[in-house]
Amino acid sequence: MWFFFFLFSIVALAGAVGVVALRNPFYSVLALVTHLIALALLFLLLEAQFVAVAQIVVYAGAVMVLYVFVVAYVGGGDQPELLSRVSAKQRTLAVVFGLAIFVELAIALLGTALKAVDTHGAKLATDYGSPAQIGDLLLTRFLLPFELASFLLLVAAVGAVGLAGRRGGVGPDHEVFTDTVRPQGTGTMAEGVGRRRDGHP
Amino acid sequence: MTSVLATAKGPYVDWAALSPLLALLGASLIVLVAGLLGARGAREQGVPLLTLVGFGVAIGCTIWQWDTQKNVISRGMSIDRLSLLAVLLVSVAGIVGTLLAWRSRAAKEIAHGEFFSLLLVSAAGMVVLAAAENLITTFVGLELLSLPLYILCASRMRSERSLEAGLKYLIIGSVGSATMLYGFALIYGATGATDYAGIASAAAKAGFNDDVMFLTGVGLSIVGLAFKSSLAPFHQWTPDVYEGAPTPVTAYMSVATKVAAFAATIRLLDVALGGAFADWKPLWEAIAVASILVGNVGALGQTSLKRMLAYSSIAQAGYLLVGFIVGTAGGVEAVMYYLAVYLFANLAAFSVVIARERETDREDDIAALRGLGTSSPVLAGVMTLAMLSLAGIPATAGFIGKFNLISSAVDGGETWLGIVIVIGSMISLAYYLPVIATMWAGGDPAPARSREDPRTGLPVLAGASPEADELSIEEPLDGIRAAGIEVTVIAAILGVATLVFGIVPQPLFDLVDGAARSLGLS
Amino acid sequence: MNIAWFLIVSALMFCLGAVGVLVRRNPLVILLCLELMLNAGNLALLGFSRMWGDGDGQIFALIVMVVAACEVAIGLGIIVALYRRRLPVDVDELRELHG
Amino acid sequence: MSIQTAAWLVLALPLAGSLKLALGFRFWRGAMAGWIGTAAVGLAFVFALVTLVKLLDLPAEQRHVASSLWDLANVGGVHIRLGIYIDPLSTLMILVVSGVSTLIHLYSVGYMRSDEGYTRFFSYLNFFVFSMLLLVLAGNLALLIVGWAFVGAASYFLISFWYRRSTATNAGIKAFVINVIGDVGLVLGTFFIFRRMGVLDYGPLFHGVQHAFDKNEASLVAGMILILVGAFAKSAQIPFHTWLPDAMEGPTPVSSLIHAATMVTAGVYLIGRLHPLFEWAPTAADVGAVVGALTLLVAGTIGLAVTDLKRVIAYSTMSQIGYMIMGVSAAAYTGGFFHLTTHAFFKALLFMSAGSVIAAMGNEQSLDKISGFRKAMPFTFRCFLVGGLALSAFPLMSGFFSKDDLLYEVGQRGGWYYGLYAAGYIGSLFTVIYTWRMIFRTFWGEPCEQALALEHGHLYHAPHPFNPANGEVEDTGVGFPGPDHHIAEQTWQMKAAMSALALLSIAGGLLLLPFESLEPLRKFLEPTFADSIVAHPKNTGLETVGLVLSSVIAVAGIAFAYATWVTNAGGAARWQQRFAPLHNLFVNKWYFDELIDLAVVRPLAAFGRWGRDTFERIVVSGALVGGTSGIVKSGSAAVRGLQTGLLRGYAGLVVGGMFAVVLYFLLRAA
Amino acid sequence: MTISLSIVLWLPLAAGIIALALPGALARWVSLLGAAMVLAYAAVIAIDYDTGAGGLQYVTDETWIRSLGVHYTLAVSGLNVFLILLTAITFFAAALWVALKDTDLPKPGLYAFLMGLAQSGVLGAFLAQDLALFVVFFDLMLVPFFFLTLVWGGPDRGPAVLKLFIYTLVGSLLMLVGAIATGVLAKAGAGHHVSFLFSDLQRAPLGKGSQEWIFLVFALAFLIKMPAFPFHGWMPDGYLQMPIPVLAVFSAVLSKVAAYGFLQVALPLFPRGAVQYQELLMLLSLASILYGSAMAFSTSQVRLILGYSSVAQLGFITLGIFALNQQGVDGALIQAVNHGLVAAPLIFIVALLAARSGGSEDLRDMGGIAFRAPILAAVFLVLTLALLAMPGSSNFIGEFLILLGAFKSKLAIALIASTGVGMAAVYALRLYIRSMHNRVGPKVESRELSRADGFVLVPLTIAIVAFALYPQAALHAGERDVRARLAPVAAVQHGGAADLAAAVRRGASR
Repeated sequence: MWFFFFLFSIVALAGAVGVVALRNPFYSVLALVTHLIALALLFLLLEAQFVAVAQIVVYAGAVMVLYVFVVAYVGGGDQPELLSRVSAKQRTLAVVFGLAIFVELAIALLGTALKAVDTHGAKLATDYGSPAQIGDLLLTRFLLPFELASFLLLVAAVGAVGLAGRRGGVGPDHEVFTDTVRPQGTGTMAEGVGRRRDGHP
Repeated sequence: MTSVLATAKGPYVDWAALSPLLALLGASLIVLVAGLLGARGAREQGVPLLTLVGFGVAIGCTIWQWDTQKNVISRGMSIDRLSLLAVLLVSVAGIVGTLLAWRSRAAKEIAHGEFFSLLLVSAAGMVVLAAAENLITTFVGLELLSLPLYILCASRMRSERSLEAGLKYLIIGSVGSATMLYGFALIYGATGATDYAGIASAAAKAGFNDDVMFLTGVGLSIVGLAFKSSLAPFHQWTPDVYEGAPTPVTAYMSVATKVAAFAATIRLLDVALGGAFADWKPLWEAIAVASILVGNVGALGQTSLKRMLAYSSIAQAGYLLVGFIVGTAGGVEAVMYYLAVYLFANLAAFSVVIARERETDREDDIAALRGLGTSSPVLAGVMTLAMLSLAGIPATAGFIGKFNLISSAVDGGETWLGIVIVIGSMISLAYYLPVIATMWAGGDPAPARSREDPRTGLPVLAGASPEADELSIEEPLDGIRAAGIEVTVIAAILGVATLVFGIVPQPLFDLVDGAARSLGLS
Repeated sequence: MNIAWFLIVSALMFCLGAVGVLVRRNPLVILLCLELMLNAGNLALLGFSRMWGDGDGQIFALIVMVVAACEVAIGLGIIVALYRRRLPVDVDELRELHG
Repeated sequence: MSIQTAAWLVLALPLAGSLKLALGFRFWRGAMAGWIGTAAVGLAFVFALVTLVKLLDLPAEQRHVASSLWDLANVGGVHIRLGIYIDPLSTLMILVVSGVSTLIHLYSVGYMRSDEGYTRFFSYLNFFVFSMLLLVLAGNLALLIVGWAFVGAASYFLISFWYRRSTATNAGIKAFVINVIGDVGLVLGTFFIFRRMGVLDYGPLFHGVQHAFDKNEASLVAGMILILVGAFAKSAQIPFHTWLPDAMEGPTPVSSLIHAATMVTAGVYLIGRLHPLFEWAPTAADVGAVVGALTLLVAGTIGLAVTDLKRVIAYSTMSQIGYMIMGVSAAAYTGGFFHLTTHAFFKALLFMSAGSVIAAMGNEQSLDKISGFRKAMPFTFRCFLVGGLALSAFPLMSGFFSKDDLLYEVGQRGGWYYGLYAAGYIGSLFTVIYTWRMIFRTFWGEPCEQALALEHGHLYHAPHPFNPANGEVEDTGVGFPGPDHHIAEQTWQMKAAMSALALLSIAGGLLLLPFESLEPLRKFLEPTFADSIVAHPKNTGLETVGLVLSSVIAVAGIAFAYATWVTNAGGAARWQQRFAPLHNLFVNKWYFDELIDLAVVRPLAAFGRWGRDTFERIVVSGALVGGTSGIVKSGSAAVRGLQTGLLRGYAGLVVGGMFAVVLYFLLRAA
Repeated sequence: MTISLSIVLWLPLAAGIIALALPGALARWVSLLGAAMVLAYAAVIAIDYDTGAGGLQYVTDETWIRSLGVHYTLAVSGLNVFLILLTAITFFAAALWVALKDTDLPKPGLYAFLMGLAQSGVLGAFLAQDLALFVVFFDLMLVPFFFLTLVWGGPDRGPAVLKLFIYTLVGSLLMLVGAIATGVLAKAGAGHHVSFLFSDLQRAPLGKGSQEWIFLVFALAFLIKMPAFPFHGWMPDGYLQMPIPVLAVFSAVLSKVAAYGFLQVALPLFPRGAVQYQELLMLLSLASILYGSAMAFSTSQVRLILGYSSVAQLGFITLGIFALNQQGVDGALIQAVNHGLVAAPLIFIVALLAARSGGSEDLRDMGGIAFRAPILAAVFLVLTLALLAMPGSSNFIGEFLILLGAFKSKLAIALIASTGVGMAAVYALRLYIRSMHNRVGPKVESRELSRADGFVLVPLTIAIVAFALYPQAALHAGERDVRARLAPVAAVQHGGAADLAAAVRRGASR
């Protein structure tokens, strides 16, 4: 038990660190995947089987695939020098912030008067974390969030399509890809007379 | 989905009470489908019409349900005067937004169906947020509000600014939501309940109102809420997003989001976390003061009207907080009252901005208003009224609103907050009045839109390049150079409303009366 | 296994995510960091859910997953759009709007 | 007709005349205007006589009549009536004022004939007479102040009558401002009295004062001294006298009417009018007496040195009024007002004669240029002679009796009043000398070219009109002395007026001869001063000494003057060298103008400049406005500086804010 | 006789709205007609007002905002009856000026509308018997002046008008808080509901602490509006940029609203504050008198001379008010009317002088204008003498009473203040002589009044003279109400323990 906890959590944290630290976004994605899997296992330790499964399937599976595609399409945005161009000052500042907040949260979590925090948790019902229980809750007490979540997905779909998909509303009279393939910084007479696109010569 | 529910041993669902929300959600679906219609005319005229109908129905249902006060779907939401007011205001904002977006370029680029259905969904999200009686519902509502707005902000995909705004909003917004989520988690952890009533009772029972974890949770949630209502120091996304987003979207969200966020704030803190009143009050006071100062000070000397209005909206949010901080029923009513007033003035201002964006090529620069007093007195008059109202000058609704806020502050023993409001208003004069001055002080009016690149004065190949299109933020593709009748009309209506409610304010008072009824405030 | 441990881990994750948002310039990676923060929330939720032994936390977590997914989708959409407009995929370069 | 009606008519007629001329200035042009004005004042004089008769009808103890039309203000215990107060004193004054005015109007009809502003002149002149009559008839302090200010205004109008002359306008401002200072003093003094007594009407005031205040009580003294300030300012007493010499910028009839005969004596009237109050505050009265004495000496010395014909007379006026102020302050009421009356006659006469001379000189007034007019202007010469004799108290002339009676009454008080008595006689020596210096230098000696021209029968005209005071060429049109001049020899109106006054100057003494039974004026004024609490023990010896002394002084003085300015030329120069410093002091008028300039004018101007150039800019605009807006602006800069557009920066602020909020709650919880 | 104050209050605005819809010339005449009707109505009120009875008459009492306890309550009292007449007169003169002289005024409809709004605002401020309503009108009346200056103002009006408006509104906004605090803290209404009615508020005086800070807030607002030293920063810019008729109204009437505010609001509602800060206010007014006068004779800009002179004059008025005794306040009240009557025509004179000295408003370019313009000279002279409070003018009565009042309460201050009278003589005469007299200026060509000028100026001058002959009219009207307003102060002064409310009732019943 202990062992598993530490194993999984260390992997998860390592993954998190990887996400933050690795320069190539592609690796960051992979780091996140490992992190997510480890996290799912931690969920299991918390008896949340359904959530854990959902985590792996939905997240580490579907979402990350989407990620990989986009990264592949957009390309390795973070060239090494980019990261380094985040000045050391900024980085240290950020880390200090992070630590400070961590300390605060730690105080909050450990300093609570709540005894239960230091226990293994309450006595559990037999079907705790089972799909049955989840489903029941979703269709009764949390029907509303559940239904609304579906709308969230709808929104996401519409948004993704609208933004990344076809160039909306322009209509057939306007060929879509002319300007995406056209090399940067051509097209206006402004540029013809030697202005860059930001308008400054 | 109704069939599903029918079979499941679902909870009792009070359809009537839910009707406003359902109207919005349903409309969003219908609009989305309608957007797929082939005929361009159907797309570009029918869809907005349907949207208007949707909002209209929502308003109708609200009026129908005006006096209900109940929790629906197992304490998921509370349909009461507060949430119904929110529905009303949001829907009005939605209608205005729709009219302003009718012929906007943004709607065309992302396709009308998508645009307007997202508008409706976000409205639904606001309603949920305002009505939520449960942390989970609250969170969902928040996202349901935010996600569509992220998209809408970016919906002018040809414009770098629009996309930048969208991305900034998305990232910072998600940080906010994540923070809020963590806060909710802690609250849930400390009380073991997700529904407001449960939280309140648990906290009271366990005497947790000064527990570290509980309070930290409260703190993080406050950060999230403050973020959504763009309060300092969590305001920084506001100016950029407001400036970058398509103006109709800016107009819509500048008011609607506030309505929802404030309703949610009031409900969460007064109902669920009311026990910790003494703890969170000073914090909110600090935030209020900071917002009033930052907002007013930041708006000084801005040349972009949208940016100026963004900062001013930060300040206005600060004013609104005062009414909520004092924690009296009167205060809450004052907040709702001021929201209504703010809605009129702000939307009026934005519609004038849009009109000028379409008529001149000065975009939303203040120079676009030069000589407006001569060239089109109606718009100038509306803008004047809007500015005066925002500044809180008598005979405009804004004055009554401030009056109301201040008197609630004094009544709650927080006179100093009233003075802060006034100091803020003093500063605000320094950026509201110049707008009026540019309109009326004569000078050669801003030139009408031409197809020339304002940066070079050279003609641009129409539509040949995104740069060229960027020059015409709000130009309808079909080359209409006019503000559009609907914009002028709605502007006029809003201006008149600002004036009328400044002279005959009692109706608004009757409207917001009892907004705090279900919050258990004195 | 005390719940507190899980909570500490979640806190660490949360902070890591925050730091990531602060130090990375690639919006893609920033989105990943946001995932981290949300997941931290999830872990905490499940921990508490376990602690109280009721399902609310799990439902919440599920919902959060959905939300996270949606955010990712939209974020990626915007990023793609940016890329198509040949704008640099780097948040430090997106400074058209300021002041 | 009742006495009140008569009195009101006296008041109303000049006002009517003034308005008629002012409103009808388009119709009443030329001589007509002059006659209207003269008629108005003449009628006023007639009604003044009626008033006198009516008053004499009344039994002695009832010879004080009050009458009022309506309330100007009656609020918060302040009750100001538009009311008049008729008693022997005021009657005497209205007689003198309206009488002399009539003659001077007559004189002006001729003298001003060719002035473009003829109508305006008479309108002003009538307005002045109205104001003066209002002053003397006023029934309460408030109305007195009104009249007081009106005469000031009128004198200002007339001093700067030739308003194209900067010298004239400056003199006007000076006169007006000093008069306003006087008014303020008067008002404040009134407050001191009103605060205690709560009334402004004379009757209650005079009767109540002894109950309201202790004798010589500080606040009463303060009030009376402030009132004295008013008197000094109006009567050109030190140190408020500097305006009077400059006032000579006005046309000569004005000088003779306002700045010799009537207005400047208002101070004397005031002190006499308020004598119950002054007697109840002896300290204040003594202050008045001493200042009067000083003035008569100082003015006398200056008169010895100045070379401007009119200014010599002006200083003599100052010093003569010094006598009167000293007199009335020392309770020498009859003497005071006797001298006031006679002085009005002969001083007006002197001015008229001087005016005639100046006209002959073409507006040139400097004694250094004038000489030898004896043959050229015989009539003027005679009149001047009469006036001079009267002024220098030559035996049996009116001035002789009046000045003598004045000093005698002062002497009667005994004690330190002998000091004043002596001063009076020293002063009269100066008087004689400067008077005859003036006469000899004007009429004796080699005839100047103007005189010669006149002897050949034609009046001198300057080739192009210029202002002799500063030599600048006249800005022609309205508001400058007309091109033509008129002299008594050629203008019957002037002649008539002057002869009348000459007779009065000679015979005026009959009003009060130094013999028990022959004192009609004293009898007449008795009722007014009956309540005087100052004793005047009889002292025949003193009286005779006085008569002899003044006769001697007169004769000796004339002799000295003759020796110095006629027989041996350059005698004057020798004296000047011998007493060079004194002479400088006198020539520079004891440096009063310079002192006032240094003490008052410059500081105020400096304050104004400082306010305009420094305070406005630094404090009002800088600190108050700029400061606040500066703070706001810097705040704005800060906020916008933070708004870098750098997304990670925003995130940083959010995280920071988060940190702060959580920290706050941790502290709350702890 | 039934008089509805709502009519006189809204008539100007109504006329303005009608004019807004009409073409140029017509608009001018309509607004003139409106002003004339208001004048007639005001005259009727002034005549019909029963000075014997005093107190509030022709009361209109409606509830305006139930939820806030704000009433729409108008009434004529001895305090405002003559100020209303003054307002009507000056606005009529301004309208006449525009109708007869500024025939080429651009946007006449808008102008008429704004003037109408301004007049309604001012009248409202005078008539309001409800604190909130007073504040509303007090702020509202500024707005039209902002636009009037903005559209028709001088060449560099932009920054000036912003400064003016922000400056003055800063005061008003602070006042807003004060007013609200007064109403809410007092809870003076029936059943302890919030009510802003003066009558209610007087019955429930606030505690000492609140009275003091609220008093200060109100005082600041009024002092800025007057303007008083050292809050006159906006005055020079404002005076230099405003168009003539607007400036005439502004300097004649608006400052009086502030003075009236002291009487109507500050003294009766915050007597403790008034007593507490009496010295402060008196010293400030003293400073205004001296500083304003000194400035007035050191500037050569005619408009600024008048501006600073009104600083000084308003200083006198404030001095009288804070003498806190009958004479002082009576004097202040009548002086407010006097100064209004004098200031307006003098502003018009500025325009005439400029027209005769080659468009310059600088004394250095003037001189000798009286030459061919005897009537102008006479009118100007009367005004000048009235301005320097020549005894015999009604201004003198005013200053007499003011100084008397100050004299009774603070002798030293009164003595120093009286020097202001002398300084007034200096700057007033300097103005008159440097422009009308002396040698003819370089670009001066002397012309007589035009008939139009006469129509505007002569009646005003006659009014001044008439008022000088019978000032008692206004004094008598004001007396009773002044006493009533002073009653609370008196109660505080003599044994602050005295029950204010009782004192108020005594004052009212007296």
